[in-house]
Amino acid sequence: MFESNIFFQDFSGILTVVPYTLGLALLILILGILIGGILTLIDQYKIPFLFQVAAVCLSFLRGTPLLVQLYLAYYGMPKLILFFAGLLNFKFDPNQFDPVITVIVSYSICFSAFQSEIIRGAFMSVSYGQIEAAHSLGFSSVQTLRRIVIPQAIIEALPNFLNSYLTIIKSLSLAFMVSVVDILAKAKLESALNFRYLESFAAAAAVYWLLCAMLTVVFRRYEQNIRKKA
Amino acid sequence: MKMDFGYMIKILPGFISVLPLTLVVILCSGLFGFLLSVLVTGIRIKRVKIFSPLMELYISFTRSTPILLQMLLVYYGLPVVLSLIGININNWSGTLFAIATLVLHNGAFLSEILRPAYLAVDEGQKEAADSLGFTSFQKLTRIVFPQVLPVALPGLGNALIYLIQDTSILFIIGVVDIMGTANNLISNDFGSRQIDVFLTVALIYWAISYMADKFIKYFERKTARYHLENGLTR
Amino acid sequence: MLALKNIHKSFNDHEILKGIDLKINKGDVVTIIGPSGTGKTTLLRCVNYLEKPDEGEIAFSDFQLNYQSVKRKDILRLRRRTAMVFQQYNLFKNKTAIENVMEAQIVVQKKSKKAAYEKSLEELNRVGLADKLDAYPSQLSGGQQQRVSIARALAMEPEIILFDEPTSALDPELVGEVLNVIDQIARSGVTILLVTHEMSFAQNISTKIVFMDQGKIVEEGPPSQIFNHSREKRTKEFLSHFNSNYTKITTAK
Amino acid sequence: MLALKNIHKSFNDHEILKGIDLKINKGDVVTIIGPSGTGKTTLLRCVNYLEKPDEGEIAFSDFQLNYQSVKRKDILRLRRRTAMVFQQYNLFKNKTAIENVMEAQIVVQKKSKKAAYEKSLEELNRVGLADKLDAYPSQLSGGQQQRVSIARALAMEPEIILFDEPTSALDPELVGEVLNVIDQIARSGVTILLVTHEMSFAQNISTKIVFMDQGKIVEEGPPSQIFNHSREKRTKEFLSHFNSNYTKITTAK
Amino acid sequence: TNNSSGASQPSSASSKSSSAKTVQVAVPTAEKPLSYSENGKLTGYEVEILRKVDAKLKDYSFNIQSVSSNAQQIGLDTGKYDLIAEGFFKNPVRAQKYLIPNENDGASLIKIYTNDANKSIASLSDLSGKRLTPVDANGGIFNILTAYNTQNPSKKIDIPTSDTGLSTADRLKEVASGKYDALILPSNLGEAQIIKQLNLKIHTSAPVKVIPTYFLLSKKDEQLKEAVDSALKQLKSDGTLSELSKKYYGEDVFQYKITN
Ligand SMILES: Nc1ncnc2c1ncn2[C@@H]1O[C@H](COP(=O)(O)OP(=O)(O)OP(=O)(O)O)[C@@H](O)[C@H]1O
Ligand SMILES: Nc1ncnc2c1ncn2[C@@H]1O[C@H](COP(=O)(O)OP(=O)(O)OP(=O)(O)O)[C@@H](O)[C@H]1O
Ligand SMILES: [Mg+2]
Ligand SMILES: [Mg+2]
Repeated sequence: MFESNIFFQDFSGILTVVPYTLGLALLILILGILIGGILTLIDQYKIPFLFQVAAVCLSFLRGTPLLVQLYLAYYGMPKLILFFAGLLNFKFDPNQFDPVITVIVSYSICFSAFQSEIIRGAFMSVSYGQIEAAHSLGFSSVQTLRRIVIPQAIIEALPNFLNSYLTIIKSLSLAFMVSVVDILAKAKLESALNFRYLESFAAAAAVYWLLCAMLTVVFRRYEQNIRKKA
Repeated sequence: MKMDFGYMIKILPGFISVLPLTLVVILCSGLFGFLLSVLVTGIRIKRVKIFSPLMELYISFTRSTPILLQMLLVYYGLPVVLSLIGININNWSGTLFAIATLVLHNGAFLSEILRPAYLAVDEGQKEAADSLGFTSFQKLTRIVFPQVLPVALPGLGNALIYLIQDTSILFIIGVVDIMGTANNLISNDFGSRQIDVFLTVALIYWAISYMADKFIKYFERKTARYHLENGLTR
Repeated sequence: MLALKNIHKSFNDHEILKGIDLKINKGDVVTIIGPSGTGKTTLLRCVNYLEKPDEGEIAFSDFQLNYQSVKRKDILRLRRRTAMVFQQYNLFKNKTAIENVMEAQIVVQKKSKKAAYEKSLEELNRVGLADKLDAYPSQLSGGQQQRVSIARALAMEPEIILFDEPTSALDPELVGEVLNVIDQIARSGVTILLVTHEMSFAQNISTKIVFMDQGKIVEEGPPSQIFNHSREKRTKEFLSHFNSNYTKITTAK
Repeated sequence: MLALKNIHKSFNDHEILKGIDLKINKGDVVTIIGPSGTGKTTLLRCVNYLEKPDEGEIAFSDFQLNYQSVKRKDILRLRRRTAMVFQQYNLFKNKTAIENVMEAQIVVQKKSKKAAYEKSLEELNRVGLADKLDAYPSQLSGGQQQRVSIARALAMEPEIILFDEPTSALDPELVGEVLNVIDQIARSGVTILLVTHEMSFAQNISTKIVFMDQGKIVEEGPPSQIFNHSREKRTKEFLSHFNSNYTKITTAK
Repeated sequence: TNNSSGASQPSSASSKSSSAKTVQVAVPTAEKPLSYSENGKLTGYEVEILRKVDAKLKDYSFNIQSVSSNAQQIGLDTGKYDLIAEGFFKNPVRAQKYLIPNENDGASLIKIYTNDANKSIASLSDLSGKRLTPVDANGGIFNILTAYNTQNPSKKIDIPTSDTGLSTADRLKEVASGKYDALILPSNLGEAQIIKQLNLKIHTSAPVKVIPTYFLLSKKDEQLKEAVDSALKQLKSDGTLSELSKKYYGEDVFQYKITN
């Protein structure tokens, strides 16, 4: 029932999309962290108006399925860009719009909500005395954040960022809806030709598992490295 | 993107009617998943021989594979495995399989939240209980667990939100839940009003998640009185 | 009443306690002094079995416990007859002051809630905290926390209370209030084993001073002997360090 | 050199500082004493602008800052001329001892790495920590951490250093080493504003003692006057508390 | 929501022999008109045929349940299901893995849908160099196009793929708007209705392929296959199938000649 040579064939086929998947997920992770960081700062410093807007956005992004968000972005985004392009008077052909961009933008925004929670937790782990010490030495707020708070917070945040990275990698399987081929999509394509679903899904599971194990080792090593110093 | 509010209101009752099913699934899998994760965490912290490495394996697998795959594995694999030891679960309903998947998934996922929270509890607290003559079980339930909770709550909150969205795996095995109702609606007029359906779905999930957030925040407030905080501002 | 016999303890092949023998009689107030890193804390923790000694015996009048053949039940029995007051208080953070005192009475001694409540009230009164019953540890000052932790120990009616540097984590102004409470307990006839750096307090309160150095008891005797007519060179040397140019003065009520 | 004029500060409608005026001359060592909760810490924090006063003025010889019309730039300028040493040290956890001292020189004073390194080495030498350059705070004892934090303040060459109970978080045995360092700095001519409970230390080191109570300065003057010939009843009363039956003795090298 | 658990009532139990064997049958959940639920009841072309077949077989009793299409075939592989139906095409790998009845239960008319600018497209070879809407990787079109490409290396079609998720209506709109040049799909997915309903400017080609569709059975049950075959044969000759086709597809798919 289970043909191992087909399994290995699928496995090596799936490996070819791994770099692309990893890269895409990394880009989304980084963008998500940047957006999430900004949302956290808005929330922490209670910047008027923006603070309320951010709260509603965060709740919506967290509360609705990614699939739905992706779908709305797929139709909404070209129209939105078209609208702004019209305002700014430059040409934009929505028919040439690459769905990968839709995926990157909608995923980054969606996951920024979760990153924001992680970053908030990490900031909470930095004691306020550290910030006062920097202020008393004449650091500006930005200098304090960049040189003192972030290096300390990142240690706490790192394991959670790895979790997010794994979640993003897995969630990219939804992006096949708009033709972006990731690991699971590749598995489906492999089985579409040979009708061997069991083998291809098993191969996909193996690839995911392998990736997770490797990433965990890499992250843990890095975390121990920086934790030693604190 | 034109929105047809009249249509959205028309399809709402269909969603409301499957809401109890979804809520039951959330409740059962949340509760039993949590209990399983406590067990798993205990095994890992006590470093129980043989079981502890098995749990690590289970967690790394669950963390790394999409829940869709886990669903298929449980739905098709579990009956095969259990039939080997003479248990027949082929007459289980799809809902039970979905709950089983979610319980297994959350058992691993929550354990990764509980373990660091446990380690964050001050060693002195455990020693104080020891010195007063508490048994291990008394120490765990009366002292340690109430202190793990506030630390773990934000993570548990995130997990609950994920769980709510993960209930859509029900539809993979043909149980009609919110996502299933949506798919039926979309299929029945060949997708010409998919946007309206998805917007309705978004609103419903948002409402459930909002309530879940409130539920978690309630516990956060309750535990806040003995939970000291750091942070960017004060 | 309590006798330690030949207690040995090593950490990572490094011997910290090198055979300690110590007798404590009912009503005694025994104070251990000595340089940092000598093993004072470790000894106290062994008495409560928070640390498992490698060798040795602990004996109550009616009950013996040998560390080499110890059972879970024995440990619980030992712990129910001793009580520890920690340097860092270690109050249960999720319980109010009175709940902290009640908890072990209910859980360990199986008292009724009402009985536990009354006993706790009495003990909190004794340490002067009757007005802070419902405060959480985070809402109490260091001195107040330490007093709750003393009340928690007292409420168990242990045969002996162990104090490990009960004032060293306190602001100077709070030291006085805790020392006063301990003084009063000592006067009421409770048996006490205490580690402290407050020499003059030790001198005032103790019936016996034990000077430890490098894992051994160097000298023991009544305060007057140790502080004024010490027989050992090492003891004299140690006590001479405590004559500095900066004398710290603490409040007391 | 530094003058505080009419500083007011309230928390939640509760007035903590009720108009403080204080003059400090170059080279002065001014010590603030007073009961707990009086606003000593709050006053020190206002001088460094970690707390924003509601009213009042702070004046250097060439630079004035009024709290009602303050700009971001002024705050930074003020902070660069003052330096604070915290009770809890607050060393940057992610930096080694020498990095802690270098950091602000590089970031705030825009010094070259080399110049910062040399200055830091000099200051760490001064506090006797030349052999701990590359240790992280977690690897240092409390007294060592407090000395690094003093070096960090000194390296900024501030016109005045503010100390808030620099020894009260230390184990009694470590107090001496920090007091010695402060003593030595005071002798070298640095201007110091200090809050402490170490009365005998205050008496030895200060050029001026300020006694605060309930948000006001009750009395100020040279140590001999305050400690021995105090004019105010409240001051005498407070100082009488510091004659207790338990005298705490600390080590010093 | 009685279809939710997937189990539908064993049909017309009275006509069954007492030892009737239960056959686990899986159909897709929401694929109108093949199989979908209406007012909470499972229906559709495949479902109705299965019910008719079930009624004809005395020794078998069908338990029809709905699952997602991915899950269907895995279930057949692992032995959870005995028979699945989703308009499957026949191909060598399937023939080797499963039992396929001799009788088809329907036919799939592959048509090309184009916008004004591309209305000249009438065959597969015309698609070369055109922008095709992404093809469902789980469907038979993907295989037809790949097969075409291997046979016509000189006039290859560029085959983009995607998951199911975007509906036929969405895809047709994308063709009408000019985002894509053409859409190729079996005609039985409601296209005619959508085009009319949304008033889209879409040209529909004549069938470029007419492909018979089959049930797939697990290898172990040769007898069931024969029983199903004879039932299908009867249903074809008495016109039942043509009638169902008209009801669900709007035309009799059996009128076209099978191409291959
Ligand atoms: N868990 C442990 N693992 C390894 N070494 C330990 C452990 N606990 C204590 N030690 C070592 O044992 C020695 C004695 O420690 P102990 O805390 O008993 O000293 P102490 O006399 O209480 O000193 P102090 O007056 O500073 O509290 C120290 O050198 C310490 O480093
Ligand atoms: N951020 C704050 N919010 C509200 N009240 C505060 C705040 N900071 C200080 N206080 C209050 O102001 C009063 C003075 O506090 P402060 O810390 O200045 O006293 P202190 O003289 O330094 O006392 P101690 O000797 O105990 O350190 C106290 O009653 C305190 O509760
Ligand atoms: Mg000790
Ligand atoms: Mg203060």
